[in-house]
Amino acid sequence: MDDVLSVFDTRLLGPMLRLATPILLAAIGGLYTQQAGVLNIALEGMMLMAAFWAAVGAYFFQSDQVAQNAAWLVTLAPWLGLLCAVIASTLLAAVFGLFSIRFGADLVVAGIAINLFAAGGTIVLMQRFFTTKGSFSAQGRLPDICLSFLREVPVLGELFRQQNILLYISIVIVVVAHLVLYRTRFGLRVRSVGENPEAAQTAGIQVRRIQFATVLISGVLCGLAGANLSLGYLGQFTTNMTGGRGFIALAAQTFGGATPIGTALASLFFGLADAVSVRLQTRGLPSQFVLMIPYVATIVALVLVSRRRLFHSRHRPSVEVEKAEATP
Amino acid sequence: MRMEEQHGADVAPVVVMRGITKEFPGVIANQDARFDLREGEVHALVGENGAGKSTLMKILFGLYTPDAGSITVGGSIVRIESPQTAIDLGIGMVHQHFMLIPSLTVAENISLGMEQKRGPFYDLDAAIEHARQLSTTYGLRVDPSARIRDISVGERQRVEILKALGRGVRVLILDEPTAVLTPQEADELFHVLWGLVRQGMSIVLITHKLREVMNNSDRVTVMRAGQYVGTVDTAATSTEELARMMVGRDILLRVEKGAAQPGAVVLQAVSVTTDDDQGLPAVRGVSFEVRAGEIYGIAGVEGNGQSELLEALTGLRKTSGGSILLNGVHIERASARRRRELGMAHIPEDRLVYGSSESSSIADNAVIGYHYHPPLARRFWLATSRRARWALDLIRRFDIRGARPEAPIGSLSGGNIQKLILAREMSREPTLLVAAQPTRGVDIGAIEFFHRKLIEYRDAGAAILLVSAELSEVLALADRIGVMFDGRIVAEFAGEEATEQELGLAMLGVGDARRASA
Amino acid sequence: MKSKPMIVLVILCLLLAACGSGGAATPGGATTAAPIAASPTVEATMAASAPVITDGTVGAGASPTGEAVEKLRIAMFVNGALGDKSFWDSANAGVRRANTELGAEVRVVEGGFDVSSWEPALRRLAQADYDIILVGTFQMPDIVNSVAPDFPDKKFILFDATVDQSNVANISYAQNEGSFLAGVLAGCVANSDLPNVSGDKTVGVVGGEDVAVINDFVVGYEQGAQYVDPEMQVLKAYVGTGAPAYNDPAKAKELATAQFSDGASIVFQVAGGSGLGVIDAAKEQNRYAIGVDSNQNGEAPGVVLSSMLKRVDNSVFDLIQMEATGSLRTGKTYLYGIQNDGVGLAEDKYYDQHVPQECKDQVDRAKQDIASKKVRVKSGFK
Amino acid sequence: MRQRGLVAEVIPPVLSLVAALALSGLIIAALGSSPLPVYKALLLSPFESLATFSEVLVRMVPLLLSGLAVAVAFRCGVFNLGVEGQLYLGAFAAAWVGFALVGPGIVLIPAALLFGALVGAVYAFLPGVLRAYSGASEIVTTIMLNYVAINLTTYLVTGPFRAPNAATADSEPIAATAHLARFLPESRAHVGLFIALSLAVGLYILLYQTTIGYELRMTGANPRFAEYGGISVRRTVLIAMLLSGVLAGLLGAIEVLGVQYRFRSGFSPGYGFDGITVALLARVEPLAIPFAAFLFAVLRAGASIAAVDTEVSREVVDVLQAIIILFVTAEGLWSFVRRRHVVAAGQRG
Repeated sequence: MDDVLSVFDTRLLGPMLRLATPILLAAIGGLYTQQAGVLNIALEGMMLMAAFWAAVGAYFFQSDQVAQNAAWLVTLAPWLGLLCAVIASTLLAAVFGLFSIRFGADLVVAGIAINLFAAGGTIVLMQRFFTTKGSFSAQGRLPDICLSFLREVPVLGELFRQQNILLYISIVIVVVAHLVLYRTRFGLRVRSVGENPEAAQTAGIQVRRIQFATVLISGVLCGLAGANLSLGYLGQFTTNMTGGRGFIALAAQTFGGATPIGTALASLFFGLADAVSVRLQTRGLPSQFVLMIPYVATIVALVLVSRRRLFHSRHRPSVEVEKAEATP
Repeated sequence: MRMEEQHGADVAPVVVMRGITKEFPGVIANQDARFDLREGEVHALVGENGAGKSTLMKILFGLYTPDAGSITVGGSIVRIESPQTAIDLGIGMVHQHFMLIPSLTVAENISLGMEQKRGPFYDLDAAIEHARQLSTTYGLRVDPSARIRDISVGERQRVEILKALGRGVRVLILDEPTAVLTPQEADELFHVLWGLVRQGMSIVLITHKLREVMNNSDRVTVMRAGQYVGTVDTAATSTEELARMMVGRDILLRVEKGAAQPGAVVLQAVSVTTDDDQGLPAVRGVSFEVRAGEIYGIAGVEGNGQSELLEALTGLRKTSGGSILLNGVHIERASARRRRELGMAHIPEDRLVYGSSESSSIADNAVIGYHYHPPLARRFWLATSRRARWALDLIRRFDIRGARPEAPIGSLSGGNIQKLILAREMSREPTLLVAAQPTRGVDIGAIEFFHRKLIEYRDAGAAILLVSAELSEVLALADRIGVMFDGRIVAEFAGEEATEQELGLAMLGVGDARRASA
Repeated sequence: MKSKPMIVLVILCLLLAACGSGGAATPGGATTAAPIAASPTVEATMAASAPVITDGTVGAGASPTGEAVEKLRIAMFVNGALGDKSFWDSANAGVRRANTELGAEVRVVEGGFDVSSWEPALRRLAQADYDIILVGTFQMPDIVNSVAPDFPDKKFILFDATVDQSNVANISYAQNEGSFLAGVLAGCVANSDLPNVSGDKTVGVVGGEDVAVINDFVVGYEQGAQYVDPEMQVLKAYVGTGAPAYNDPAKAKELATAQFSDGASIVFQVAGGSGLGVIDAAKEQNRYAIGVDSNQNGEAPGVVLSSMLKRVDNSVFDLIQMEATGSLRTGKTYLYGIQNDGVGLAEDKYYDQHVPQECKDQVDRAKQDIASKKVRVKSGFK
Repeated sequence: MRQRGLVAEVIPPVLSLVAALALSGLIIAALGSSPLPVYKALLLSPFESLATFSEVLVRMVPLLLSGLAVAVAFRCGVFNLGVEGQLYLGAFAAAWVGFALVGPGIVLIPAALLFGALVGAVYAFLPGVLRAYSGASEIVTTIMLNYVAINLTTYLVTGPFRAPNAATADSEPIAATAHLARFLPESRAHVGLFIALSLAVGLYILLYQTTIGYELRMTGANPRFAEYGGISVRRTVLIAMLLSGVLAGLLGAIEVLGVQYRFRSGFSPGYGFDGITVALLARVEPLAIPFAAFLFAVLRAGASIAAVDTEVSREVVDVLQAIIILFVTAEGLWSFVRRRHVVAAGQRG
C-alpha cells in the first residue's frame, strides 16, 4: 500500500502535463463547436490527420530536395510541419462542416465517417509517400522549452522540466479561448447560436456560418493537438497513433462543462489519472486494472461534480430555418 | 371619419403584400393573402388560430419564403430572404415566443448581431450604454446588466422591442404581445407603442383580443383560414363585427353561468411551501381549498409563485413543507401518475413544454397520463385501434380542425393543440381539473368554447382550480378568487363581489386583504 | 415518418442487389483480369509479373494457365496489417526473399482487425490457385483448423502457432530464449560501467499487452536479467489492450520514461509499433534500450544496444525453400530457437561498438548454457 | 404530388451513391489502380455466390443488433456510446457459460444468451443510474466504461479464466453443443440472424405497441411532457439503458456462440460505433435498421473480398466507405432536386 501511495509525488506533474496537452488542445477545439451547438465526434480523425501531416511536413522540409533549393527552410522544418498539420486538419474540419452543417448529414455519422476517412487516408498516403504502413520518422521535433530559472523551484521546476513548446502554446490557447468566448463579438455570437439558434438567427446572425467557423477552429486546434503527438512529443508518425485521445478530449470537454477553464481542469485531471496509471505499472499491479484508472477516475469525478440535470439538451442538429408549423 | 380616410389615402403605404401563398406539407397557411401597412399607424391583424396571421408576418420578416406573391416595401418590390434582409429594410418583429438568449444580459441581447468592438474585444460598455440610451429614449425600463433568465416576462418583452428599435426599424410587428402581460403591463405597453407611432413608426399588432384592438389600433385586417377577409377602420367597426368577420358567424362574448353549487372539499392545500429552480423559496405557505362544483381562481402577476404552486400540486415539483389532500388523501409525496389516478387532471401553463410533444403524433399526445389504462391499454399492450378511435373521438368532440390521429401534433395551430390538451384532460372525467392559463394565445372563438366547457364541467360537479394571468378571465369564470403575491395568497374574494380594481391592487400587494389566509 | 428511411434503404439495397446479379451473369469479365503491374504497393506485389486472382469464382481445382505450372505460387494472409516494423514486416521480408531468390510468385493479403472477417478471407484465398498459403499468429489456429481440412490439395504454413492438420506445417519460435539473452544483456549492462547506467540494479521491459505471447518475452527477459544478477529488479509495464496497444508510441514513451525515472538503466521493448516510443525515451533520458523482432540498433546507435530478433523472415523463407526442393513436411512443427538462429540478439556493428566486452561474453555464455540445456528458459505460456 | 415526392426521395440517395463512387474512383485511379475491379469486389462480389452472400448475413447480425441497441436508447433520448463495452461483457458472459458449463444445446444456448444479455444489461444499467440520479452525462460515462470493459474482460481471460496454454487473450473454446446452428450449407450463416431480425420486429412492437415503448418514446421526444403525463423519466431512462444493454449483451453472446466459439479479446472491430451509424442511417426506426445493417454488411463483406481480389489496400476501402457514408447521409446535398416541397419538417426521430 505504501508502495502504491509513494506514486504520488511531484514526479507525477511532468507526465501529467505531457499527457494532458494533446487532450487539452483537442478538447478546446471541441468546446468551441459545443458552444455553437455542434457535437464534434470528428476530433479524433482531425487529430490523426494532423499528426500525419505534421510528420510529413517536417520530413519534407528537411529533405535533400528542399535543402538544395531553399536551405533556410530546413531549420524551420518542424514549424512548417506544424503548419501542414494545421492546414490538413482544418481542411478535414471543413469537409466535416460542409457535410454536417451545410448538407445536413447527421453530426455523429459525419464525425464517424471523418474518423474512418482519417484512419484509412493516413495509411494510404503513408504507403504512397514512404512505402510503409507502420510508422515513419519526422526526422526532427518541435523544441522543448526548459524554463531554467524555475529549475530549483520545488514544484514548478518539476512541472516545467522539459516540456514541449506546444504545452506553453496550449496554456495561451486556454486563455485566448476564454477571452474569445466571453469577451469578443464572435464569442457572444457563438454562445447565442449554441443556446438558441432561432433567436440568434432572428438577430441577423448567420447561424450556420458561425457553426462552420467553430468547426474550422476545432480543426486548427486539433492540428496543434495532432502535431503535438507526432512532432512535439515523439518525432514520428505511427498508424492510428491518436489511440482514442480525440474521444477522451470530447469527454474532457463535456466534463469541463464546455468552458475553457473547466475543460483545462478536466484535461489536467485526465492527465493526472493517466500519469498515475503509468507510474503504478512499475509497482507491479495487474496491468489491466491499472490501465482502467484514468477512465474510472473520470467517471467518479464526473459523478461528484455533476449536478442533477436530467433534461439537458445536446446532440443538437443544425438549425432548421423553416419549421413546418402553421401556427399563426 | 372622413378625415381619417382622406389622410389614409394620402399616406403612401410602407408595406404592401399581395397574393401571398405559403404551403406547408399538408397545410396551406396562406392563400392569396394581402396586407397594407401605412406609415404611422397601429394596424391590428386579427383572426382565429390557424388563420395565417403569424405566417404572413413571418414571411414579411424573412423567416419563411412565400411560394407565390409579392412584397413591396417603401415603393419597391423586394425579396426578403432572411431576417437580416428584413431588418435592413427597416422591419422588426417581436415574436410570441421570445427570441432571446437566456444566459446573456439585456445589453448583450440587444446588441447581438450588431455588436460594437473595442480593439479585438466586444465592447460591453458601449452595449450597456446603447441599451440604456434606447431604454430612456423610448421609455422602456430595463436593467441593461440583468441576465434575461432573471427578469420578468414583461421586461423580456421590452428587451425584444428595444432589440428591434436598436436596429433602427420603422416597421414593428408584434405577435400577441399582451398574451403574457398583466393588465397594467399591457396598458404600459400600449402607452409605449403609441409613443413610437408618434415618432413615425408603423406597428403591426397580431392579437386575439378584440377589446385591445378596439382601444389600440387605427385599422384592422381580418384573416380567416389563410385568406384575407377585409380591412376596416377601427373607429368604424365594433367587436361584434370583427368577431363575425373572424369566425364567420355571430359569437357570444360574455360567459353565461349560473351560481355555483359547491359540494364536498376536493382539493385542500395546507401551508404548502416549495422552492424555485434556483432553490429559493417560491411558495411560502399557501392554504386554500377547492370544492366540488366550484371554480377557484388564482390571480396574480406572473412570477409570484403561481407556477411553482401548480407544479407542487400536480407532482412536478417537490414540496418543502405543508400538505396537499385530494379527496381526503394525502398526495404531497405522490407521483404525478398517482395524483392522476386519484382524479386530478392538469392543463399545464406551457402547452409546448409540458402539455404536448411536438414531434409525436396526435394520438400519442391524446393519451398521455392514461396510456396504460384500459381501454387504451391492456396490461403492457397498447390498444392501437382503440387509441386511434379515442383520438378521433376527442378530435370530433372538441372540434379540432385539420387533425388526423397519426399526424404530428406540431402540425396543428396553438389553439388546436390547446383544445386537444383540454379534451385529453377532461376525457377521463377527473374530480379536480387544474387549469393554468387555459386560453393563453387562443383565439376568440376557442375562448368561448373553452369557457363554456369549463362551466359545463363545473356544473357537472367537478372541482376546478383556475390560474390565469387574464384578470377578465378569472373574473368571468371563478366562483372564488385567491390573489397570490410573493408566494402567498394575500386575499380571497367571492367571484361576484370582486372588481378588477380591487384585484389589481391585491395583486400588487397593497390591497385590503379581505380574508387573508394563514 | 417511418416510410421515408425505409424507401431510401430499400432502394439502396435493391440497387446493390440488382447490380450484383447482373455482375454474376458475366463471369470472368475482362476488367477484372487486368494486370496490376502498375500497382505502386510494394509489399502487396512482389514481382511485376505477379498474377491476380483471375476471378473471384475460381474454384480450388481451377488449373493455372501457361508456364506458371512449375513456379511456386505463394500467398500470405496477414491477420492485421503490415507496417509493424516487427512480426509481419519480418514475415513479409521472408516471402519477398522467396520471390527474389526462388522466383516464386507471391501475394500478400492484409485482413485487417475485424476478427470475424478473417475466416472468409482466408477461405477465399485458399480457393484461388496458390500452392502454399502462409498464415501466422496465435489468433489463427481456430480458423486454420476450420479452413485447412476443406482444401486438402493445398499446403498451409502456420507460423508462430501450431495446429494438428495433415496439410499444415507449423513454425514455432523460442522467443523466450531470445528474450533470455536480451535479459542477460540488460542485466549485465545495468551492472556495467557504461556512462549512462543508473547504478540501481534495475532494468525494465515495456510490453504491448499483458497476454501470454508477450509474457513469453517478458519472463525470458526477467529470467535472463536475474541470471546475471539475482538481485536485479525487473520493472514491467504494458501499453494497453488489443490492437491499439501496438500503435501508441506516446504511451510507451511515457511508460519507459517512468521506468527510467524509477532507476531502470535499460528497457526492452516488446510492443510493436509502440516500441519506438521506448527508444525515444531512452534517447531523451540518456539511458539504453533493446529493440525487438527486427534489428532496431540503427534507430539510435549507442542507445539501442541490441535487438532481440525473432527470425520470422528466415523461418518463412526456409520452409518455402523446402517446399521448392520438395522436402517440406506438413503435419509437423519446425522449431526455431537459439541453436538454429531462429531467435537471438542482433550482433551488428553497433553491438560490437557499444556493448562492453564483458557483456558480450556473458551473452555468449548464456547461449551455450541454453544450447547445452544447462539453463531451462521459462515459458510465458505455462 | 405523390409521384414528385417519390422522385424527390429516390433521386438524392442514388445521386449521392453515384457521386461517392465517382470520387472514390478518382482516388483509386490516383493511386494507380483501376476502380472497376474494386467496385466489383466491394459491391457485386458479395452477391456472386451463396457462400459470399452468406458472409453478408454473418456480418449483418452484429451490425443489426448494435443498431437496435443504439436505437432503443436513442429513442428515449439517451446516447449509449457504450454498446462496445457492453457487448464485450456480454460476449464474455456467454463464453463463460459455454466453456464452464456442460449440457445439451437446448439448455446451454438459452443460458448463454440470457447470461450475456443480463451482464450486458447490468453494465448498461450503471451509466443509466449515473445519468438518472447524478446527472453525469452518459456520453462521457459510456465512453469511459468501454475502456473499463475491454480491460476487464482481457484481465478475465488472461487471469482467472485463462485457458491452459493460451497464447493470446482468448478464453477456452465453448462446448460444441453451445454452437448456434448454421442454416446454409458450407457457410457460417447462423441462426443468430433470425434472432436479430426477430429482435428488430420485437423492438418495433415494443416501441409502438406497448405501454413501455410509448413511455420510452415520449421520454425521448419531450421528457417534461412525459414527466407531466405521469411517466417517471428516471425509470424510463433506466429501462431504455437496460434494453440497450440487453441487445448489446446479446450481440456479444451471439457472436461468441455463432461465429467465434470462444471469447477473444479485441474481437469487435467497433460494432458499438457502427451501430450508431446504422441506427442513424435508419432514422432510428427499428424496421429500417435491418436494411441499414444489410447495406453496411455488404460493404464490409465486399471490403474483405476486395482485400483478397484486388491489389488495392484495405485502407483504401476504409476511405471509400467513409466517402459513401458521408455522401449517402448528406440529405441536403441535392436539395435543388426537391427544393420546394420538402421543407425540413419536424421529422427527427
